[in-house]
Amino acid sequence: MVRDGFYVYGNQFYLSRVRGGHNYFQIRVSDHPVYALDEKIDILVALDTQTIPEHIDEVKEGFVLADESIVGDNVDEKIISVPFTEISKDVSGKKLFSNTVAVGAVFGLLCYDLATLKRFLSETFKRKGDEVVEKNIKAAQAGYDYVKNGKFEGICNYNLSPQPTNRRILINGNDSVGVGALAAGVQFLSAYPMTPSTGVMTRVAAHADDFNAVVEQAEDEIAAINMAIGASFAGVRAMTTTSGGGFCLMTEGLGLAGITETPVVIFLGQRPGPATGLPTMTEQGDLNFVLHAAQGEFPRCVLAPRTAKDAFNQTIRAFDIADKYQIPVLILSDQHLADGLFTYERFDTSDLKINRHLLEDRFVGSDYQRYTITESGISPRAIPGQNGALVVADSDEHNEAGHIDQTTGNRIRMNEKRLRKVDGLTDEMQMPAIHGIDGADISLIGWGSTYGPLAEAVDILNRDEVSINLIHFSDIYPFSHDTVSLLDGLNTTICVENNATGQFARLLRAELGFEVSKKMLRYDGLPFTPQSVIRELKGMGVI
Amino acid sequence: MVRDGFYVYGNQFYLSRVRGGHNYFQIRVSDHPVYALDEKIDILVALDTQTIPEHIDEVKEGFVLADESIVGDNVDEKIISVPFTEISKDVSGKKLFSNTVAVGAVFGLLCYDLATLKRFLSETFKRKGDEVVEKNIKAAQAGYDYVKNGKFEGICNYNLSPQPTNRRILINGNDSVGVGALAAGVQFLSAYPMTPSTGVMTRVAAHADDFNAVVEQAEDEIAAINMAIGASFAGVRAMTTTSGGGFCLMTEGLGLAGITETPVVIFLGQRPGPATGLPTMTEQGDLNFVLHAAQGEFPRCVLAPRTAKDAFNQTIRAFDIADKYQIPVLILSDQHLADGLFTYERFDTSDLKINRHLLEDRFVGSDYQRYTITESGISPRAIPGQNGALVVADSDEHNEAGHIDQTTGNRIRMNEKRLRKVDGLTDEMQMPAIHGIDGADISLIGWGSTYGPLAEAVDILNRDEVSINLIHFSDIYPFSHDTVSLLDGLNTTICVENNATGQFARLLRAELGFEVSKKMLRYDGLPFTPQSVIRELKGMGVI
Amino acid sequence: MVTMDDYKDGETEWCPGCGNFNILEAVKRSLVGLGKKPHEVLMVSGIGQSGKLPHYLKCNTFNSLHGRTLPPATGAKVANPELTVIAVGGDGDSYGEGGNHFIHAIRRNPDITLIAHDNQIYGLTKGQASPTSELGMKTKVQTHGVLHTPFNPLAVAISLDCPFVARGFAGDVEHLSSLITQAISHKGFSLVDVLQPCVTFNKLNTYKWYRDRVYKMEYNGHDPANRMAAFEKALEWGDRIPTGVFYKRDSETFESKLDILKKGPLIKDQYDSAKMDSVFENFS
Amino acid sequence: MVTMDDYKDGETEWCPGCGNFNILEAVKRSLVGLGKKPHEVLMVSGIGQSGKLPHYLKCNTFNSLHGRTLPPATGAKVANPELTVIAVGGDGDSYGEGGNHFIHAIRRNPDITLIAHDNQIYGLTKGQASPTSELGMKTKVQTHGVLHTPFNPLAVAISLDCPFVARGFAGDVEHLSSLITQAISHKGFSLVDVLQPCVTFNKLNTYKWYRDRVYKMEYNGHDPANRMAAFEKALEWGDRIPTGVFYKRDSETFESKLDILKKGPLIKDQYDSAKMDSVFENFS
Ligand SMILES: Cc1ncc(C[n+]2csc(CCOP(=O)(O)OP(=O)(O)O)c2C)c(N)n1
Ligand SMILES: Cc1ncc(C[n+]2csc(CCOP(=O)(O)OP(=O)(O)O)c2C)c(N)n1
Ligand code: SF4
Ligand code: SF4
Ligand SMILES: [Mg+2]
Ligand SMILES: [Mg+2]
Repeated sequence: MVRDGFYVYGNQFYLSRVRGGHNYFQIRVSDHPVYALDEKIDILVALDTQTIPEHIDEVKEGFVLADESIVGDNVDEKIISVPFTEISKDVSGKKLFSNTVAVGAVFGLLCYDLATLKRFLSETFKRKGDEVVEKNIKAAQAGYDYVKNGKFEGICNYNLSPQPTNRRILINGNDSVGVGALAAGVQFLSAYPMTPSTGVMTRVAAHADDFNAVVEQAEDEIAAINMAIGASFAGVRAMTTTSGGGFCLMTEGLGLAGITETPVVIFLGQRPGPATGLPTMTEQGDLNFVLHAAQGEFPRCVLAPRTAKDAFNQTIRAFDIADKYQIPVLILSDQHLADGLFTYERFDTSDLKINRHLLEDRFVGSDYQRYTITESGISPRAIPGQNGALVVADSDEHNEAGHIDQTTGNRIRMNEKRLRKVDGLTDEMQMPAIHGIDGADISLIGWGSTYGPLAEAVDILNRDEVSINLIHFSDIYPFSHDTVSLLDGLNTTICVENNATGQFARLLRAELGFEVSKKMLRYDGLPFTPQSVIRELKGMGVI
Repeated sequence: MVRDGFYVYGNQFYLSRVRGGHNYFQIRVSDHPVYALDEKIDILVALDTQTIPEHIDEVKEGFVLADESIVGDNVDEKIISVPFTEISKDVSGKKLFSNTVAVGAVFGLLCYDLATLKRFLSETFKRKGDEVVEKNIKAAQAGYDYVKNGKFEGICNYNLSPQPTNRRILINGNDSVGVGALAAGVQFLSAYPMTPSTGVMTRVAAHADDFNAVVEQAEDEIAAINMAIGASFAGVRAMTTTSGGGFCLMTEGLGLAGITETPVVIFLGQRPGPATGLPTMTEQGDLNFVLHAAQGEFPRCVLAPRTAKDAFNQTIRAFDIADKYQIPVLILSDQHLADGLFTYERFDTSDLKINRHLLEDRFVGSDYQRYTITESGISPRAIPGQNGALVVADSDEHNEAGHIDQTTGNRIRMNEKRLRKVDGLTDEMQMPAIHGIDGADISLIGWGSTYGPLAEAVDILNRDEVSINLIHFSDIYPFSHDTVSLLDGLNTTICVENNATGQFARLLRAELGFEVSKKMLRYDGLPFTPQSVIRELKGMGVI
Repeated sequence: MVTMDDYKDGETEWCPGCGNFNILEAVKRSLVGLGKKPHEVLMVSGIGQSGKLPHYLKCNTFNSLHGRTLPPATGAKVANPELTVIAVGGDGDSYGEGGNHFIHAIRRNPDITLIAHDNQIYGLTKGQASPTSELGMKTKVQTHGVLHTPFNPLAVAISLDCPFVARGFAGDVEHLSSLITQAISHKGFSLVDVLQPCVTFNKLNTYKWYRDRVYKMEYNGHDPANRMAAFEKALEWGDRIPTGVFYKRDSETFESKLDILKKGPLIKDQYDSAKMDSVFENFS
Repeated sequence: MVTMDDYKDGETEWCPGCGNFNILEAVKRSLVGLGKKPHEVLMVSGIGQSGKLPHYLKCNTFNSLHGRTLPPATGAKVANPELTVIAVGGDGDSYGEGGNHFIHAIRRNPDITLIAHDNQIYGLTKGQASPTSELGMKTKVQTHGVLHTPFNPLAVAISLDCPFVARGFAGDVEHLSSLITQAISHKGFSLVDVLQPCVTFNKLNTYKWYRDRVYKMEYNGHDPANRMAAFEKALEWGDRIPTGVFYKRDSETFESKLDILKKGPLIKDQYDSAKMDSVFENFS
């Protein structure tokens, strides 16, 4: 449908198990860009017996498609019982194609041109041979016919007019980070698998050969970050990916990057904690942790992308900032964004250039000192052996040459040098996005992956003439200079977060002395939806 | 001298190397309790050539004792050149005893009764045989005589009158924590050595046999905390000790203790970071980190002892709080407190009782559920196998029985249950100590190991009629309920911290919305002294 | 008498056909066979498909972090040596994330049995290579196939003189259960590495693949007292894969070396503040 | 020509008589002997007395965290295989805190030499037991003496089929230097475990203690190509302690298995944003 010019947004809900359990995938199709799920379901395809009882109430004016065996005792006029399995067996002799039958049935219900689906099936199953393609197409057609032309004829009342395009992509948050990393010229990614971050590693791995990159699965997260630091020290752009539990093991390495001033990009896909928590669900519960992880004091940068496209852009920026300030940069995502599927025009990378912020050979000599004190705090960086130079880095406090130095005067100078980098970094930071009407009575404040549902909630409310807007942060740390004056100009503020304690509201207070009026917190492992936000606002009595 | 009724405070400065380098030890002797070093040196004993040039300016009205070879080119009337080595050779044939000669010389300079020293030497070297004892005593006597009766006769003008006591102890911060842990009934300590925390482990190890405790050196800090958690789960009081770098590796375990609600006490001796940093020096740079370490949200408690005695008491409390709320409790110390030697009356432990806050057998049955939802958030705790009960704990989100449960309703209930424990915990917290005059114009705000120097600075200034006092925190997180109203009643506030960014001042803002007027930060690896504080206050123009 | 019913518990979440079911069955049989009551047993597991096993049994359970089965198991065993402590983890758990604990637990030698569900893959995270994956096996991460020499848990354990080293196959519950029973009964650290087909992600090491190769050493004259022979056997992997007990020796356990435990379990100790006096002597 | 002077650097901070001086000397001689220029060499060290070694040489240095010598060394080697990468760490560094990396670096097999300063003690933290400390050795932490079976780095390395496994003695600089030279020259992961007297904290394993026991296997007919013989030799520890090359085999290094590196070092790659088009194809 993406190729037909529609905007699709999807997300999945799965359990921390490989098979079985009640897993589901929700998709929304629209002729304008959408970045959130709707709580109102138009078409529910039930593939297990739990689906109907659990979700039928969400189907307001739509239909439920289900195999006869799954319908069971459920009686509801919305239910369209289709013998998926039987049809599959009919056309192919196997049960295997019942999912394809179901998709065909959905197309039938949508009165949508089946040719699109057929094209898709041909491409997808090409690898598996003509027979498989053919059986899939047959199955889709049979499902389509059953709904469109059989006893449900006339039920389809959607009017979806395709506008074919080639430039449109359907991409999730994790893939966008991976693609962003490739666009930024990442050449070394070491990681240990961890839901919901693994997709970034596999995305980079899929293209590593074309991009002269190495993806290495480490024995643990300690090795993962330290390998990346070693690769970066030696001269390439390097990153690691993980979730909260793995990040715990990376914190010492984070400090190592801090004191050795080695650029490194760390992708952290949040999931509900503490500890193993809810591995496959979503939460924004690690903000405080990433801001303060590792002993001692050193500059870091935290970026929390809002959407897949933002994830792409922020990843490119993360590498640039890491190189420019020679610091660790954290990309803070979560399962909601990781698995969220977005539709866009193909990202424009035509005039992408990268600057490694490295010394040119002609400025590197045998007297090179890695930690020269400068006003900006940034010491010109050479790589080991470059032009005969020796590069000495140390996790102990060190002098300009990089050697251990425990004198107090040196300590003060080096500590201040490193911390001075925050000034430049702050100049670099972007202001929060403002969505909705100006000077609204109510401002939602959000960060990271909540952008989609919050922006849509604001749109819906603005259409209903509620005076509300959204102030949404993607640059989390440090804050841009002008943030306070923006915030001070707001009326009622409601900080909306996917956690139980309001970590971002606390950050605003800690960093800016800004106190939000109210907090809206969700911590059941699920993301906000526009409807849930509106409901909560009503519950709070603010609208 | 401690046995003679004096109060001694000492601290050491050493480099991260085993021999050589300019290491020194500073001692202060007084007839009233002292908890800080003085910048004014009365007697400087120089044992290496760097000592005189580096420290002679600190000797205001006192003397420098040094071997002839070390005096070198330094000319100053304060210098008393004593041939330590030669005297040693004279009396024993070896250079080995020159340090004892030096101590004898100090006693001579102090006109102090040599019998005390002789008694001490006899006891100390008893193990090594009579000959060693005798030679030491001879060396001390010779040093004493050289200064007291030789060409410097009459120079001694101190009047130190001993008041012998048996109940007085000389103890440093690390030993106090170790002794406190023993007093609290610790039975399992697993740790990996790390300066400046190792002393706690060795202190507990020294008495483990008497206290039925096991001290186990782990292969790494990950194992250290997880072993302690396992031991605690099985039913004993357990702790681990480390510094910032090791704590990095413990953060995932911290979250494990959080979600499994397993009590554990973590001792963290801070040193300057980031990473390896300055292993043998002091800083209060890990506050933010311990407050926010590990993914997700769960209650924890942070205590930062002020003095050795406070360290003893807070350690006992840490174990009680850990057991009562079934949470991890952090004792946040630093090198300054770890190595600081304090003089006290023997701590009173006569009516020490411990409460394990465990279920009695008669309440434990086969239907036992580890995570019963309660109003306080505290689930009655049994230990594995107790009275036939099964105890099931899980790092995943779990239900009341302890089994994996990923449903949203359960998540909300369990998350809220755990977080509810913060309420009770908050009731438990103690208010900051107030030292100095009431309603002062200026209030210093400090936390942890800075108490000694700050309190003395206030005393000195109060004597000079400066209107100043000290508000000093030992209970760091959560803050006691009434903290805000106390702080709001203050005039000019100056937050004094041993770090570069003012982490505690930020915490006051984040937690209480309280903004300090000014910050005084020291981050050269050395502790504050009363004099440095007064100097800074003058520099700031507030006094 | 303890029966299989004593160990029955809830619904399982593994894929149909997964080797884990057989391991679960083998563990139950062993515990029943040994007459252990559920409350006398503590299972410590990691995170992975294998880590869920204790939830499908009735017993004391500490479902720890990924890779961290052995440290809490050791702490618990020291605190209460009366518990029968069994650690279960995946190959990722035990040899990847937890590799350092594996080595050092063997050195420390607590009386714990480690059952490693060795499916040569990361199951729960959907199919990346594990430390024991075959050279060349392709996954979405290992796009050029596995490049690292597979970890050989048995050879490493023998090189560290681990007192009990065995390999079982999840396709042979009876044999596996007998190995687990021996491992639990043997004093000291015992390793049972279990070849466990993962029917969903490991399409290489299937039931058939294993069945075509495994054989039982006990019918082959292998002497488990012979360390060199055990080492040699441990290197055998290919057309023929030995199962059974590779190595066995008597040893003093960690707990038995801790003099303090001779007085009884730490958890039964009575606190006495009067002992503090002797401590303060050190500071005056 | 490279000379010893090229590798001279600042004041050292070790105790007089420490075995580390000899290791430093041996390393210098090897690098000079191999004609390596300081800027072609990258030394990655951990934290401990041993970790200071690179500071006393002139070369590229990454003085990492305690226990973390091998991961950054590996990352650097992959990024720039033209560097001669040497990791130096203590026994605590290499086998305790860093034990997991030790195992997996061997499996991964980058062309790195690990020199482990094995003084059987934690030096920098003032004398606790290390993984290789002798059973029974008392310290302030190990008040009842060491209870854990000493870690046997050579046996473990051989069990993992490490391509070059050697032991040297800091009391014999010439022999040690020859081992280090061979290790650096040998392709793949090379381990040189060095018996290093710590004159301050280890009063048991002194120069004399080692001297009375060490002998050179090369004069003893040991064949380093024979893995079983190597394993047997690795178990020998007591009145006689073998030094020399235990095991040696040809191997494909990690870098050589990474096809991408055939085009040259990653650091020399030219960035080209035009490649992005092919990526987006996957999403439309
Ligand atoms: C610190 C940490 N890193 C990564 C993960 C993610 N994770 C969960 S299970 C697993 C590996 C599973 O493989 P294995 O241990 O072999 O168990 P299996 O599922 O195959 O039984 C990983 C990487 C985690 N939970 N914690
Ligand atoms: C994560 C971490 N844990 C602990 C330490 C403290 N530490 C520094 S060196 C060292 C051990 C030193 O022993 P070894 O590695 O054998 O080196 P040696 O000094 O004997 O050469 C330890 C425990 C540390 N720096 N970092
Ligand atoms: S993914 Fe593999 S290991 Fe996990 S339950 Fe399924 S078959 Fe078993
Ligand atoms: S403590 Fe031991 S290892 Fe460290 S420098 Fe001194 S002798 Fe060498
Ligand atoms: Mg596995
Ligand atoms: Mg050592």
